[in-house]
Amino acid sequence: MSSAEGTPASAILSAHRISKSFGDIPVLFSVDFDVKPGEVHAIIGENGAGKSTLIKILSGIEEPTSGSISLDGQTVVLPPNGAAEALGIVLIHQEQNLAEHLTVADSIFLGRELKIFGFLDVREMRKRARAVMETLHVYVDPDARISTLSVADKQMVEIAKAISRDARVLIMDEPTAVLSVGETETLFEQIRRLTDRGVAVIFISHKLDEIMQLAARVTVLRDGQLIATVGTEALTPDSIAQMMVGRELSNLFPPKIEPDVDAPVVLGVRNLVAKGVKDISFDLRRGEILGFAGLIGSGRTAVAEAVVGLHHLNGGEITLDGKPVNFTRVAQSVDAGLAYMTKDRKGKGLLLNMGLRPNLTLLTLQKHLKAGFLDTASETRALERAVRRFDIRARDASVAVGRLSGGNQQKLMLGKTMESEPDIIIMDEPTRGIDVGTKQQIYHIIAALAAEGKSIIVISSEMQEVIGLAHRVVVMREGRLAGMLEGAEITESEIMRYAAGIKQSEHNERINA
Amino acid sequence: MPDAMAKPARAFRIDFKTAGPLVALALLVLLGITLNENFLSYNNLTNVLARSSFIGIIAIGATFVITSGGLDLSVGSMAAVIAGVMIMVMNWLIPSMGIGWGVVLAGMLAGVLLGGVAGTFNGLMITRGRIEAFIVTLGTMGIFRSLVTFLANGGTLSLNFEVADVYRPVYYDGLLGVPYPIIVFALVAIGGEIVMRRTAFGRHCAAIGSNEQVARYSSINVDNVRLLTYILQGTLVAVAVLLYVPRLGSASSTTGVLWELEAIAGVIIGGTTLKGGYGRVWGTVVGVVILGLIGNILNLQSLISPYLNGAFQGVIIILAVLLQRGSRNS
Amino acid sequence: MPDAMAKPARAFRIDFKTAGPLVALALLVLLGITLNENFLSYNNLTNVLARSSFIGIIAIGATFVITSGGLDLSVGSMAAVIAGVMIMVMNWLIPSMGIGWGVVLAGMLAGVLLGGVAGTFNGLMITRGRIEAFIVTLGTMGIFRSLVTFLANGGTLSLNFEVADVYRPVYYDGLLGVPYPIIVFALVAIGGEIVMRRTAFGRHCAAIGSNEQVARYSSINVDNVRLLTYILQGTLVAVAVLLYVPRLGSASSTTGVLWELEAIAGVIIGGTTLKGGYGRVWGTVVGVVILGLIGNILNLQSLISPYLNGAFQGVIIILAVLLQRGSRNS
Amino acid sequence: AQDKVTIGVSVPAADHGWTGGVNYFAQQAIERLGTTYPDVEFVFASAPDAPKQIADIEDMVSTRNIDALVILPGDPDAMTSAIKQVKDAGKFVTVVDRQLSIAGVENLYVAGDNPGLGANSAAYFKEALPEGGNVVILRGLPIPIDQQRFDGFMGGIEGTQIKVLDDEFANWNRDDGFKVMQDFLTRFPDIKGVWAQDDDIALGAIEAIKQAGREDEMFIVGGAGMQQILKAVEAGDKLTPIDVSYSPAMIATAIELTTSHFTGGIQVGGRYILDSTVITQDNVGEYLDANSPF
Ligand SMILES: Nc1ncnc2c1ncn2[C@@H]1O[C@H](COP(=O)(O)OP(=O)(O)OP(=O)(O)O)[C@@H](O)[C@H]1O
Ligand SMILES: Nc1ncnc2c1ncn2[C@@H]1O[C@H](COP(=O)(O)OP(=O)(O)OP(=O)(O)O)[C@@H](O)[C@H]1O
Ligand SMILES: [Mg+2]
Ligand SMILES: [Mg+2]
Repeated sequence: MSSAEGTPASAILSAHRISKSFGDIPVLFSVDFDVKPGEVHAIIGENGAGKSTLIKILSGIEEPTSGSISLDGQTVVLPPNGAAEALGIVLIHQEQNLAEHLTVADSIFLGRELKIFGFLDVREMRKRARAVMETLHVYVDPDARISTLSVADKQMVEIAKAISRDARVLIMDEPTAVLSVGETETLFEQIRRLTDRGVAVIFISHKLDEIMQLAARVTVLRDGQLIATVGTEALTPDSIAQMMVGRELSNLFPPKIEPDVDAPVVLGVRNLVAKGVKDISFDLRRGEILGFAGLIGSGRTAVAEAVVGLHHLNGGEITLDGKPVNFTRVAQSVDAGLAYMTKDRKGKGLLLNMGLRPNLTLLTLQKHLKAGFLDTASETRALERAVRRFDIRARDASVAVGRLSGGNQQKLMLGKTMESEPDIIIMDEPTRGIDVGTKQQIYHIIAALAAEGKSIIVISSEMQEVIGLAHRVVVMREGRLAGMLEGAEITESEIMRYAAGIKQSEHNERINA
Repeated sequence: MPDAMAKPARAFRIDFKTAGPLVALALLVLLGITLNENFLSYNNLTNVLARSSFIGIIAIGATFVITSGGLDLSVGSMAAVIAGVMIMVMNWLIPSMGIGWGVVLAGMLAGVLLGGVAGTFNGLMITRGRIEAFIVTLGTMGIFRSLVTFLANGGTLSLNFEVADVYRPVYYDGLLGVPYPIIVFALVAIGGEIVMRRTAFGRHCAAIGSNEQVARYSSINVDNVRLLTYILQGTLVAVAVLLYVPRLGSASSTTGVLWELEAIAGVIIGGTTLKGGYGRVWGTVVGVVILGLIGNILNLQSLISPYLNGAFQGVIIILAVLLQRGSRNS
Repeated sequence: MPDAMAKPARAFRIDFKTAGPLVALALLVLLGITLNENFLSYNNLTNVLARSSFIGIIAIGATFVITSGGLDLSVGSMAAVIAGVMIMVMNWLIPSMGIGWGVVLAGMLAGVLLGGVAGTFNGLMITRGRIEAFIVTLGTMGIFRSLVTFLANGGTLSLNFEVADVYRPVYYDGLLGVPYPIIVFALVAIGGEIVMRRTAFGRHCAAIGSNEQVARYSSINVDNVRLLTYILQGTLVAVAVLLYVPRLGSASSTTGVLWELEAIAGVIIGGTTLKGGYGRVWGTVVGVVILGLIGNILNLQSLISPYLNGAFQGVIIILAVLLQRGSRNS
Repeated sequence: AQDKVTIGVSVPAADHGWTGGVNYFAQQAIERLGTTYPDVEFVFASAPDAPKQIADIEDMVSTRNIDALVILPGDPDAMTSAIKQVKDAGKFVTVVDRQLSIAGVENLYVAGDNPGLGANSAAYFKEALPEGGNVVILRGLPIPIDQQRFDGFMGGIEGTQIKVLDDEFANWNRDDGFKVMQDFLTRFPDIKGVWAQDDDIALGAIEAIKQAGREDEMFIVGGAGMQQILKAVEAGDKLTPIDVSYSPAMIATAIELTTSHFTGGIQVGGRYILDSTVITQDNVGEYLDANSPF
């Protein structure tokens, strides 16, 4: 069934009949895999298929239960805890792995600091950190603390950290999940530069077009089984999707049902000023899906967080169903029927040390009280519903959420937000790390919600998502509204033009007037 | 194959973590039995439990504070100042109210109020003032301790003898042969366990201790929940003092010294995480009883030089926790 | 544009956080000057600094332990046991080596070795035994304390007076008018600051304290770094004791009681995060000096009842940290 | 001799009943003498441990310009050299209660008699238990004073039929006195006498004995002359037949003597040993003081 046709002689790193179980749960079954110098080899598969587990094994982070790894044709036992970096195997984890207290430069050189006479060469590290970041077109201060960066900037730091190492094999687990088109493009440039130098790259992504664009070969995993390893030229996104999900995937996006022309404005934002937001105005109508596009750091998250009361407003006005509101706590906005789903699932979304149930109901515990006490049975029912609705795959409900696959964490977070049954939902990167099959489901859920009369804001760096889902699109740039697109205007090039500041819009003034 | 191999290990680990403190407790009881035949006597056991009740009740409060990522170093001094004020209030009310339960109840009320106020003060400094809990409660620890020394003029505040006679039964008597302190301890423990497991407040404490940001984004009013844990702690300190005062009828600058350390130790031995995010009240109860038994066992034997009591205590504490870690490495 | 807006706010916050302890220190000095004209005298200042040096040196070790997410409660007891053993070693060597520097140096060596061993023991229990640092060091706190009581047979271990005369200058003399304890304190502080800021070890401590997993994945040997922090702590306790013994010439079961609290307080007042991830040695020095000055200032006046010293201390500690938080909420 | 005299008074912090008494009596004396002699200024400090106490006296010398120091050293061995420095700086030094580790440092020594406290208590045990019997001992903290008292007691009962079942530390603290006594009562069915070494401990132990209902089986001897115990002695309580004085008021005596060195024009010096007297129902009147917090 497997067709690993790579010639082992030329492979740098290869895996033979790798199996892995966590406790009594098998996750990988006898998987073969290899990567050659100068090649990009992509791994795709549904959430929980075992992609992250496989590459953790390939980088020594996890030990295989059985099977072997060879490096340069030599069978090796990889050292644990990232020590395989010394062998040239560098991994970018799916979940961001940065120490929040450290600075950007500290993080990039962590574990292999530059020294002169035994002391840290701080200046040189800062210089090189800035240089690597510049090759990625990211201009953050090397002395900025990680805790002050946006999620996307953190991801770029991770990438900078990885490409600045002397990698022979560079493994990237969904590096583009929170990146927008521009950043992704820069990343790809760097990857091509590395492969030209003979670096082998293993690349995981749920964005099939990226795979088509970048990879020479693709390995498909399903439920821990190796389905196939094939050359990209023989594939189309549809055929990959079919291999992954095991069924035909037509119509990723449901048809758009336009909201009534006279649908009332449920959320109105006028001249909002807050941390990261300079001045923005927009309306959201009942039954509408409003897309938010923009480059990373353009302030989309900041707008959402200000609206729901996570940040203090420095100016402007927000109306809900025409009535002015000023939320100072999230609880108030949730009570008013407005829910926000963060994109930072690890830092702000989920309690990684707790099980599925407490995570799902954390936002809505009030609903599960019986005579003032928590009704576990009711929570369990809620979990069962959410598992069915969002196809959450977990070994059992008691497993710590931190051990779920990335996509399943994301689905759980979706479930958590939807538990509050909001009328207005702001979703920040709703399909971050979610496989195409489930993505389709989620898009249908979103469309169905809109059809029911709910209103949805989708903040997304995935252009296709915004284009495929939204009735109207707000493009942000540097904390301001750069453009407002509607109907046929919603195209990739148009969005890019506004996002990059090539085109300015009068919409802002128009709305303000 | 992997399944068959993995299963027992997992079951083993979970059992161990949960049962760890219980195993340590059982071993201590066995040791006690071998050392002295009176160890299991009704009198000895009620003695140990009754005198563990102060620390126990305080430690249950500390379980909430620690679970939500906080710390309260001031509980010992707070206990002293509450005891002192209670005694002063009762002595002062005698002329107007006469000897009797009225005075005692008034004193109790004053104690509980003061505990709530002291806890509120700690909580507000921490949540509104945004100062580290360690610093705030280190500060109030000094402040409360000074206060009681000042009130007692460096000596001892003694409860009027006749009122003390009225109040005494609260420590020494009981229901159906179970001393009141044990009953109160048990009630607080059961209540605490229910609040921790079965209320939104308990869930919120764990959430905040686990990740404050996530809690905030999940519409939890982080500051209020935090504040509440400190108020609860203060109130429970007061409850402990209500049982403490009738025992000896006095308070001085030495009352409650190092209780904070003992309470925190009980909490941690019981399996609650010092950095927050996970807490269990029943574990705390076991932890506190373990600490109480260590002292009791030391007094029941003559083998260990009393100079080495502290060493024995230290070794047992480490061992008790080691048992919980038993299979971590495997 | 965004930078222009963001910058002033950020710069402001950082300034406050950095300068906080310094501002508190300056205010205390002002208070001292107004209270007593001798406050700024050379004698008074060297007195205060010299006696802050024990806690200071220990606190510098604690800065590393806390930065990497650990805690060491045993330092006070460890100091007592090191002092006791040093004294015993020196007394015991007199018959064979005679009175002189030889004996003193041998005693010092023994002290430093013991400090290293004690630190290693703590570190191994924590890293290899996987027991919470709080529990391990609470345990060893009791063990060390008992040990010194046992060695002293419940009394005091006193250094032979003639040897003490040889050793005394180590505390009371100095170079160019600066007492040795201050010199050693300064050297340890400068060394500590460099290690923290300018070596991989310091960086790794912060990384581990901030996120152990990340550190591990960055191929940092987390256990070894942790272990090293405890060894460093033990060694620095020994260094502090080398200066302590010539001052007091004796050790007993009360030596070093509550030093751990004072050291931790100094560290936190200095701006290091109790939960780890960020530490600064110079801050610790300021924090310890603040604590030293509080005691000194209390002695400069007769207004505050000595019973309220602790309250004054508590208030100042809270205020010192409040200053750092100044603009957090804005 | 001088126009203005400053006397420093340094005592251990009020960390148990007896030191609490010391603090109280010191401040009483300072207040009284301060009004009597306007030319004498007092500087008072109390310290929880030896380094702090040394710091206090250093500060007194360098910032308060004291002429004399009255000190009750918490840990005399640790403080000897620091006190010697004060003496070397030309100050008049009065040491209270605890002997320094080298002789001749102090100008004046005012002391209680720790071994005597143990020996006097032992004498009473011999008298009360002529046929011998089982006793238990509740000690203070493991520090030298405790050892001196303990040795004094053990020496006193040597050669008698009195059998010490066990001794444990009760840390000069009521709560620990209560706990330790509870456990002794659990452990030993036959106890004739309890020596508690300190009245704070005794008060805790008494509650435990009463709780066990065994107050008729035994008697308890404390020490230091705490008012609450003295009242019981006065009332003829069988449980507390006597007490042994070890009055914290000795600090007041020392302050008075030191002050009179400067104001009375008389040279004061030498050793004043205040006996540890046995306080019985007959002489208890001399020791009762309604105002004392101790
Ligand atoms: N440390 C762990 N303990 C227990 N189970 C684990 C652990 N890590 C992963 N798993 C389980 O292994 C399975 C595969 O997870 P993995 O993270 O490899 O999936 P993935 O293919 O990367 O999915 P995604 O696309 O969602 O990231 C999942 O069911 C997950 O719950
Ligand atoms: N906690 C913070 N502290 C300081 N600056 C912040 C913080 N959060 C966001 N910012 C800044 O505010 C601006 C807007 O960030 P935000 O994350 O809202 O952008 P975004 O467009 O939502 O990003 P993305 O495209 O990644 O979703 C950025 O310049 C960012 O660096
Ligand atoms: Mg994954
Ligand atoms: Mg014994």
